[in-house]
Amino acid sequence: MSHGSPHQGGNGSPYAPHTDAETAAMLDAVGVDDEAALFDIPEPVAFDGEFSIEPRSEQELRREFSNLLAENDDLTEFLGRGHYEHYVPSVVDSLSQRSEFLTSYTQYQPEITQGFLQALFEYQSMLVELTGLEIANCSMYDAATALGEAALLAERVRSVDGDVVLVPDILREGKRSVLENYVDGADLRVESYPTEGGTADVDAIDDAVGEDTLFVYAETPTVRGCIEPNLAEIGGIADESGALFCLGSDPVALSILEEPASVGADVVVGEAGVLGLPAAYGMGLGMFACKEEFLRQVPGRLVGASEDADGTRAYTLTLQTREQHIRKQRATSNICTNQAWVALRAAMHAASLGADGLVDLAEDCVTLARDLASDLDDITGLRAPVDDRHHFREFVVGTDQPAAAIADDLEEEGFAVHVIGDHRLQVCITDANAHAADDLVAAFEEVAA
Amino acid sequence: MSHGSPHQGGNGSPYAPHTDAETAAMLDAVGVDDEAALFDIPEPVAFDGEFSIEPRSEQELRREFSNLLAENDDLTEFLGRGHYEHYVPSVVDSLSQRSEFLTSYTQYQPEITQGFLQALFEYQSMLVELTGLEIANCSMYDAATALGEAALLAERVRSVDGDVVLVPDILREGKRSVLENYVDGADLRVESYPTEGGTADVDAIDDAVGEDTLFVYAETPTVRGCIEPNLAEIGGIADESGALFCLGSDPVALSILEEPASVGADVVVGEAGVLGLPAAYGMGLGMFACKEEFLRQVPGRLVGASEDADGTRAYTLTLQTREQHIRKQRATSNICTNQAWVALRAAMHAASLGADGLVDLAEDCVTLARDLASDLDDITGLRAPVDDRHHFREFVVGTDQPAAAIADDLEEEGFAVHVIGDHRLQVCITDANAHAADDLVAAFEEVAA
Amino acid sequence: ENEPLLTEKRSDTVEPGDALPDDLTRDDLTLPNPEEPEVARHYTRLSQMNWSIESGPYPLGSCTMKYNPPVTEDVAADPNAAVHPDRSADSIQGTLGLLAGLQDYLARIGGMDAVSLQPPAGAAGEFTGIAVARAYHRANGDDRSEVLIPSSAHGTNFATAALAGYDVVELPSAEDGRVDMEALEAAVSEDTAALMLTNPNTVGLFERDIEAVADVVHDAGGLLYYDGANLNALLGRARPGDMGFDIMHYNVHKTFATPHGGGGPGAGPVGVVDELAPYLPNPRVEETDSGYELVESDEAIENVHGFQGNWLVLVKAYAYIARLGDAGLRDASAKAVLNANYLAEQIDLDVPYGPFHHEFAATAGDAAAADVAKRMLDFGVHPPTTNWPEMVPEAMLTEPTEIESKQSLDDLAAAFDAALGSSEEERHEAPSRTTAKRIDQTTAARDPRLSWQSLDEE
Amino acid sequence: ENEPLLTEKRSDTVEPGDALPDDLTRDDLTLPNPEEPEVARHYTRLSQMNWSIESGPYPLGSCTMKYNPPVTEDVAADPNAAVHPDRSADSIQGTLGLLAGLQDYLARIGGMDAVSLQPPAGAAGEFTGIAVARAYHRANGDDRSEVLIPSSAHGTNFATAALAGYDVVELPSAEDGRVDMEALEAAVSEDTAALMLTNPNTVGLFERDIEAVADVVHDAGGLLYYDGANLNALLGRARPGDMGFDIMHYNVHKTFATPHGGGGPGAGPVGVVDELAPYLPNPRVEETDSGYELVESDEAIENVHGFQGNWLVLVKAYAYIARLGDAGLRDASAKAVLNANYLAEQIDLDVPYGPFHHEFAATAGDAAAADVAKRMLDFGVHPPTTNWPEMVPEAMLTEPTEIESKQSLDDLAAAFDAALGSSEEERHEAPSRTTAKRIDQTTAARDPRLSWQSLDEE
Repeated sequence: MSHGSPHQGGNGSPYAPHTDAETAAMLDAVGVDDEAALFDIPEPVAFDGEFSIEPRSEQELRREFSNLLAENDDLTEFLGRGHYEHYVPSVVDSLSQRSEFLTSYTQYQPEITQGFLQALFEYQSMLVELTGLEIANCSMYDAATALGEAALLAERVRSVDGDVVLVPDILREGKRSVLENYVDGADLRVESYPTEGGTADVDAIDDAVGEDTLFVYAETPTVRGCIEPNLAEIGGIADESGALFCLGSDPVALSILEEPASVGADVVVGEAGVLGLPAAYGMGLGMFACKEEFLRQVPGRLVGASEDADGTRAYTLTLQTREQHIRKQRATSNICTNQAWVALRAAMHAASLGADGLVDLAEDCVTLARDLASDLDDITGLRAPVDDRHHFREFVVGTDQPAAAIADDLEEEGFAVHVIGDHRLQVCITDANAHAADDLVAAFEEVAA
Repeated sequence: MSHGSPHQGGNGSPYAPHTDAETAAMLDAVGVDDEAALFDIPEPVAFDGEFSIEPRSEQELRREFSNLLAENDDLTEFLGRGHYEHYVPSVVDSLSQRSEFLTSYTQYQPEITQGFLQALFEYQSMLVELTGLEIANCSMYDAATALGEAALLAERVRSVDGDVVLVPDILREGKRSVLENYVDGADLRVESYPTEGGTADVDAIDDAVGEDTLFVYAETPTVRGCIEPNLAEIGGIADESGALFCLGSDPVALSILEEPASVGADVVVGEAGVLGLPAAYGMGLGMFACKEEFLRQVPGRLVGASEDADGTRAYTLTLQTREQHIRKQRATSNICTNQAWVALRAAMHAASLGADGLVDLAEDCVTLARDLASDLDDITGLRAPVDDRHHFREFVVGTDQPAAAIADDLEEEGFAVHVIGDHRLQVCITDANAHAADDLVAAFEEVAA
Repeated sequence: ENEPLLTEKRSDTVEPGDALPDDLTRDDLTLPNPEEPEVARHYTRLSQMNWSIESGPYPLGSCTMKYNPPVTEDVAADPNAAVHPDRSADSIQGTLGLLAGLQDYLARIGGMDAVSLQPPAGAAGEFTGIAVARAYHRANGDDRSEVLIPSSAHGTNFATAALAGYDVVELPSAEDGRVDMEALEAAVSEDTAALMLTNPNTVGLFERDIEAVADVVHDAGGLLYYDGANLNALLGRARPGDMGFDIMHYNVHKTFATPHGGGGPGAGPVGVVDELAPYLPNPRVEETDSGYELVESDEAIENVHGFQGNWLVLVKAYAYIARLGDAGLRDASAKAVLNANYLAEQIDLDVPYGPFHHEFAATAGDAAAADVAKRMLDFGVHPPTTNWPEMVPEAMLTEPTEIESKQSLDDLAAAFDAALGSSEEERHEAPSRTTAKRIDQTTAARDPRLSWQSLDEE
Repeated sequence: ENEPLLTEKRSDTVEPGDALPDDLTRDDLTLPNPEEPEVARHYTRLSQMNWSIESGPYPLGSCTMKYNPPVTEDVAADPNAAVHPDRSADSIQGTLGLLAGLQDYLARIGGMDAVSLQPPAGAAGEFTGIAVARAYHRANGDDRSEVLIPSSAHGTNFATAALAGYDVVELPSAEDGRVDMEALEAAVSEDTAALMLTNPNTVGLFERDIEAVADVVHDAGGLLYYDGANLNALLGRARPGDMGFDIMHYNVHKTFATPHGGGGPGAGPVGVVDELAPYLPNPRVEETDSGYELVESDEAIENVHGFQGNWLVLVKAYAYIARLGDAGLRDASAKAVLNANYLAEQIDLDVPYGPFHHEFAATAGDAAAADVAKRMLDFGVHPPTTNWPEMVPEAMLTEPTEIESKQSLDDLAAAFDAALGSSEEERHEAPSRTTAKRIDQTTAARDPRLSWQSLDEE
C-alpha cells in the first residue's frame, strides 16, 4: 500500500490517505482500472519522465534544510532601508500558528469564518486610527506594490490630465522599480523631486508640481531614516494642483508621528510588516489606507460589519464588485491572494504591545537611533548622523575610510550594515538589535579609524 | 500603571492585566487602601527583602536562555539505557501545543473536557492493545516510578506473605533506587536475580523465587538492549509461587515483541515516552497496565466511557475513590499531577506512525542495532554485540583499549556513547541518530585501535 | 455568542513622550491596550470561529486547499532563515542555496528553463509573466496590444492583462467546454501579445488541442501563458513546457501546500523558456564555482516586489516538494484526480463537462447554487466555489484534492445531496447551525462599515 | 456532535516482519492507521472539545491555574535543551547551569538553603520531603512513626505520609479555620516525624500562629513540612524558611505557571534547610571553579525519579521566574490576593472564613455545590473546586489567580450568582449548553469501560 509513515520516505504522497483497498473501491466506483485512465492527456504532451527529485523523510528534510540554512553567516544585523525587525512576542507565533488561522482560505463563506474576518476588521481599524483616514484594506503584498496601487488609484480618481507620478529622488531603488512596473500599463511617468538632508526639498516640489502632476509621494521616515518635517506643506502643494498626495510610512512610526490625515494625505501606504514579521528576507505586508471618497476604487479586500439573520453583529468581505473575480478587466486591481495572515500577525503584535507599548516602541526608535548616532559620531573617522534631521530607527554615517572596506571589516566582526556610498554607511537600530549596540560601537572603533 | 508591555522589562507581572484605575476600583470594593492590607501575615515572619531576581524582557529571556543552552556541546548521541529518542513528527508538536490541550487542567469537569478525556482513553486503549492486559492507567511519572507503584500494587493484591521484590541484577541503578524508595514504607526488600548474557538466568530465578517472593520483575529489552527470550518461563515461575509477575518494556518494543499477556504478565510498566518525547534529559512517561482483577487497586487516573444525559457516548475520570483526593491515606497511590500531556503526545505519535509505522519502527530498532553492531565488530579492538542475543536499539561493545578513553575520544569527534565498564561501552541506535551511524563507525575506527 | 472587539474590551488613549518635538508628533493614539492573557483569549476565541483545513473538507474549486504539513512550518521557523534582504550574498549562502534549489525544482516540474521566485502571489506571477511578454515584444520592436483569454478563465487573468496595459479579447468556449479553435483562430492577430490559458481548464478539462493552440498563437508571433492554478492535476503526467507554453506561474499555496493563511501570503514564481529568461525580474540566483550569486540582466522587467518576494512561503514550498519527491508528487495528482472523479460519481448533481481531472463543475440545476452552498454549511462541510465558471449554470466548482479519504468524500457527497434535497426555504434560510447565521451582504455593501470607528457612529 | 475514536475511523492489523524469529514476536498488532491529515483533524476536533486557560477563567481552588506564557514554551523548545541524561557533565554545561540557576532562585524564593529539582510533581515532592525527614530521623537513630496533618490538607499529604510508611494523625481545625493549637500540642509526641502544613491553608487563611506551631513541633524533635501548593499567595511577602519550615516543595505548574497539560507534567522541587541538605536525592548541581558539576551525598535518600525529573517543565519554570523578577513575582501575589478578595465581595455566596488570601471557600448554602458548579458551565466559565475542604459545607473553593481582569471577575461573579439563582431542577439538569451534557458517573464506575476494546464488547 502507498501508506507512507512519517519516519519513512514513502512511496506516494504522505498526505493522501488512501489505502490500496480504498483506492481500488474508488476506481471501481468510477469505472476505471487505474488512476492513469482518468488523465485525458494526449500522448505527445504526456510526461512520462521523472523530475529526479528524491523524497525526503521528515527527519531528512529537517536536517537538510537546517544544514543548508546554517550556511548563512550568523551576523547581527543593523539593517533597515525598508525592511525592519522589531521583536515579535512569542504569543504572536503561538496564536497565529493556530491551524484555524493558518490553514484557512479567503472568507468566501463568512458564516464559518467570523474569526478571521473580525481579526482583519480589527487590523483595518488599527490602520484607520493610525492614519486618521476612513478606509483601510486588509492588505497588499508589501510597501512597494501598495505604492504602485496607490498611483493607479490616483489615475482612476483624479480628474487632472496629468500623467506624472512624483517621488523623492532617494526612493529605494526596488520600490521605484515596482512603481515603474505598475504604472507602465497606465502610461504614467515616474519622475523624481530632489531631497536635501534626507528629506524633501519643498521648494523643488513646488516647482515640479504642475498640471501634468497626478500623484505626489512623500515618505516619513524617509529611506535615510529622517523624519519628514514638511508633510503639511507637501500635502498642500499636491492638493492645490489637484494631485493625489500619498504618504509612505509604517504603523510603528505612525504611533507617534503626525497623523497622516492632519497633513492632508489622501492615501497612506507603507510596510505594515514592521509589526508581526521578523526579518524575513524582505517579505512584507502592504499597508493601504485612504479617504472614504475613494471607497469604490480601493484595491484589495475589504471587511465590513453587517448582521446575521439573528441580528447579531457579523463580518463579511464586502464591496467585492471592485475585485477581479467579479469585475475582471475592470477591477480596481488584479490582486487576489494577499497577505491576510501577516495582517493577522500585525494586529496580534499591536495588541500584544497595546497602545502604550506601541508608543514606547516608537519612542525607542527615535532615542536608540539618536544615542547610537551620537556614539558613532564620537569615533574618529565617522560622522553621524550625516543628515541634520530627527531620525527614526536609522541614519546615515559618513566615513573617512572607504565605506565598503569598513562594512567588510564589520562583517568579519559579526555585524551587517548598509553601504550606500563611497563614504556613506547606513545603520538601523531597533529593539531587536539594541542589545548589541555597544558591541557595534566597539567594532566600529576597531575598524573605522 | 503597572502595565508592562512585552518589549519592556515591566514593573509588575506582565500577566496581571490590572490598570491602576481598575486596581483602585477593586481595592475600593474590598474596602482597603492597598494590596498590602490584604495580607494577614504577622510581622515577625513577613518578608520585606528582595530575591535579587532581575526581571527580563521576553527578548532578554530568549537570548539569555539560548546563550546558556548553547554551552551544551553539540554531540550526536548514541545513548539509551532507559531514555530513548525516536523522531517525533512535527504534527505532534503542532497539535499537542494547542492551548486547549497544553493549558488545560485535570478533567474534573468532564462536560467541558471531552477532548482530552477521549485522547487519554485512546492512549489507555493503545496500551491495552500493546500489552494484551485489560487495564491501563493514563500515566505515571516514568518507568522507574511505575515500577515502584507496581511493587506496591503487588503488596495490596497478593495474599502471599512474602516481602521480596525480585529484580534483575543489571537493573539500571536509577530505576532500582526509585524502587527502593517506593517499597521502603511498605517494608519490602529489593533483591536481585542474576542475569547471563544480558538477559535473565531463568534457573537462578527458579532458585530464588520462594514463599517470601512477592514480586518478580523482568525487562524486555533489558538495559543492555537484549530481547528477553524466556519471558513465559519467568512468568510461569512467578505464577506458580503466587508472586506477581511484572514486565518492563515500552510501546515501540511491544509493537513487535511478544504480547505481555501471552507470557503471563500481571502488570506491565515501562517508558512510554519513547513515543512523543524527544531527548529530554530523562523526562519520561510511566506506562502502567495490568489485569482487570486489580482494577480497584490500580494507582493513578483512569478514564472510562459513559453516556451523557442525551445518551451520547462521553468520557470521564472514573474510579476516583482509589485516589488520594478522596481516599487520602488509604489511596492506591499519592499521585495527583501525572504526565497527561506526554501521554497525549505519545498517542499522537503512535497515531502519526499508524499500526504499520509502529511495526516498521520497531523492526528498524532491531536491524539498525544489528547492522551497527556488525560494523563495529569489524573494527580491530572492538567486539559487538558482546551479548549473544537479539538486540533492540542498543548493545554492549567490548573494547581492547580502556572504554573511558575511547568514549572521551569519541566525544572529541562529536559522539556520545555510554561507558559501562572498564572495557565495555554501550551504543544505542534508532531512527533519530541512524543518519550518523556511518560517521560513528568511522570515528570508532579512528579511536578504538 | 460572538466575541467583542478588542477595543470594546480595553482601549486607552496614549500621548507621545518627549523623544520628538511636538510639531513632528501626533496628539494621541487610541488603541486596544490589553495584557497578554487577554490577547491570548481574544484570538483563541476568534480562531474557534473559523473553518480551516483541519476542520474538514475544503473543496473550493480552483483553490486547491490541501493539508499543510506542519514540518514545513518547522523548517521555515529556523532562526537562520531570518535574514535581511540587503545582506551580502557571501553571508547568506544558505538562503541563496535554498532559493536556487527551489528555482531548479520548479523548472523541472514545469518543464521550464528559468524561474523567478519574486512574485508574491499568483496574480503577481501573472503580472510578471505578462510583463515579460511585453518586454519581449518591445525588445523585438513589436507593439502588440491584445491578450486573449478564454471566458472561463480566472478573473485575475483579465485584471492582469488590463494592469499591464493590454486590451482583453475574451474567447468563448467551445461546446465541449474547451478552447474554441475557430474562435481562437479568428481572434489571433499580429496584435496578439499572448494567450493566457490554464490546463486543465477551470472545469477540469484538459485542452486536448493544446499543440494546435500553441501553433496558432506562436504562428501569429504571440506567446502562450500558463496559469498554474490547476497544476495539481498534472504533476508528473504533463508539463506546461512540453505543451508549448512559453511562460507560466506556479501557485505554491495551491499545488505545493503552503498554508493559505486566510487569504495569503502565497507565492507565484514564474517560469519561462530560455528565450525569455533575460526578461525575468532582477535578481535571480545562480550557482557558480564560488557559490551562489545574485545575477542581474539588463533586459529584465521592472520588479514586482519591493524585495525578493514571500520568502517564508518559498521555504515551505521547497520543503513540501522535497518531502514528496517524484513519487509523492505524481501520487498527489493521481489521488487528486481520483478523488474528484469519485466524488462526482457519488453526488446527485449533474456534471455537464468531462472527462475532468482534479475538479469538476456540477450544476445545482433548478436550485440556487449559492443557497445549496449555505445549506451545506449546516451539514458540517465547506461548500465548493459557486456560480463560477459561468459556462455551467448554477455551478458548484468542486476540488476535493488528494487529502480526502474515501470516507471523507462519502460524507461530503452526503452533504451535497442533503443540501440539494432540502426545501428551497430551508436552503434560503441556511445556515442555522453555524457561529453566525446567514449574513446580510446587501447592507454590508450599501452602508459600508469598515472599521470599529465606523461602528461608533451607529 | 462527538468525535469517533481513531480506531473507529481507520484501523489495521499488521504483522511483524522478519527482523526477529517468530518465537520472540507477537502475532499481530491492531491499532489505528490514519494518515497525517486524518490525525490532524482528529486531534484538532478533540482540542475544540476542551476547556483551557485561554478559554476563560479557571478558578479551581488549590490549583492556581495561571496563564502560561508562550515565551516559556519557545525557550524550552531550544534544540540545545534536548540532551540525554547520561551525557558527561562537561558536555552539558548549559543544562547544568540552567538547573543550578533554578535551584538558586527557588532557594531564594522559599527561604531555603538547598533545593532538589528531581521530584516530577507536587506529590513526588511531598514524598521526597517526607523521605528526607525519615532519613534525617533515622540518621539520628530516631524511629518516629507519625506524621501530623490538618484535616483540611490536600489529599496528597495523607497519601504521601502513608506511602512513606507513616501513620497519619489528623488534626482538626480550630473554629477560626486554622490549626487548633491545643489539638496540635496534644497530638505532638516523640513519635512525630513531621507536621505537614500549607500556609495560607486550603481556605486561604494564613496560619498566624506559625511560629508557635513551629516551636511545638521542633520542641518535640519533629520537622515542619511546607506544602507549596499555595505559595502564589506569598511571593515576596513571606517565605516558608522564615516561618520555621524545614522542608518544602514548590508546585511549579501552579506558582510558576508551567502549563498543566490536562493533568501533568508538573514538577515538585524540594527545598530544605542546611541541616537536611545531605539527605536530598542524588545528584544535585553545584557550581565550582571549573564549571557546573553533579555532586552526590552519601546520606542522600533514594531517588524519586528514574533520571532527573521533568526537565522541560523545569526550564519553563525558570524562564517564568526570570521573566517576572522580584517586582513581577511580588505583583503576581498582590493581584492574586486582590482578585480573590474582590471576587468574594462580588458574589452572593457566603464565605465563612477570613481574612483569606489568594483563594476562598464559599459555601453554596442550601444548594448542592456540585450542581451549582455544573450550572456555571452553562454560563461559559469553569467552576471552582467543589465540596472541599470539608470544613466548609457545600464548599466552592475559588482561586481566580492574578491573571483575571476586573471585567473577567465581574463576569465570573455573575455566573456564580446566576447558577446559585437557578432553580434546583435547572442546576440538577445542568449543563445543557456544553459539548457533552451531564455525564453519568455512576455507570462509569459501576461498569468500567476503560478502553476501546471494552466498547467492542458492548
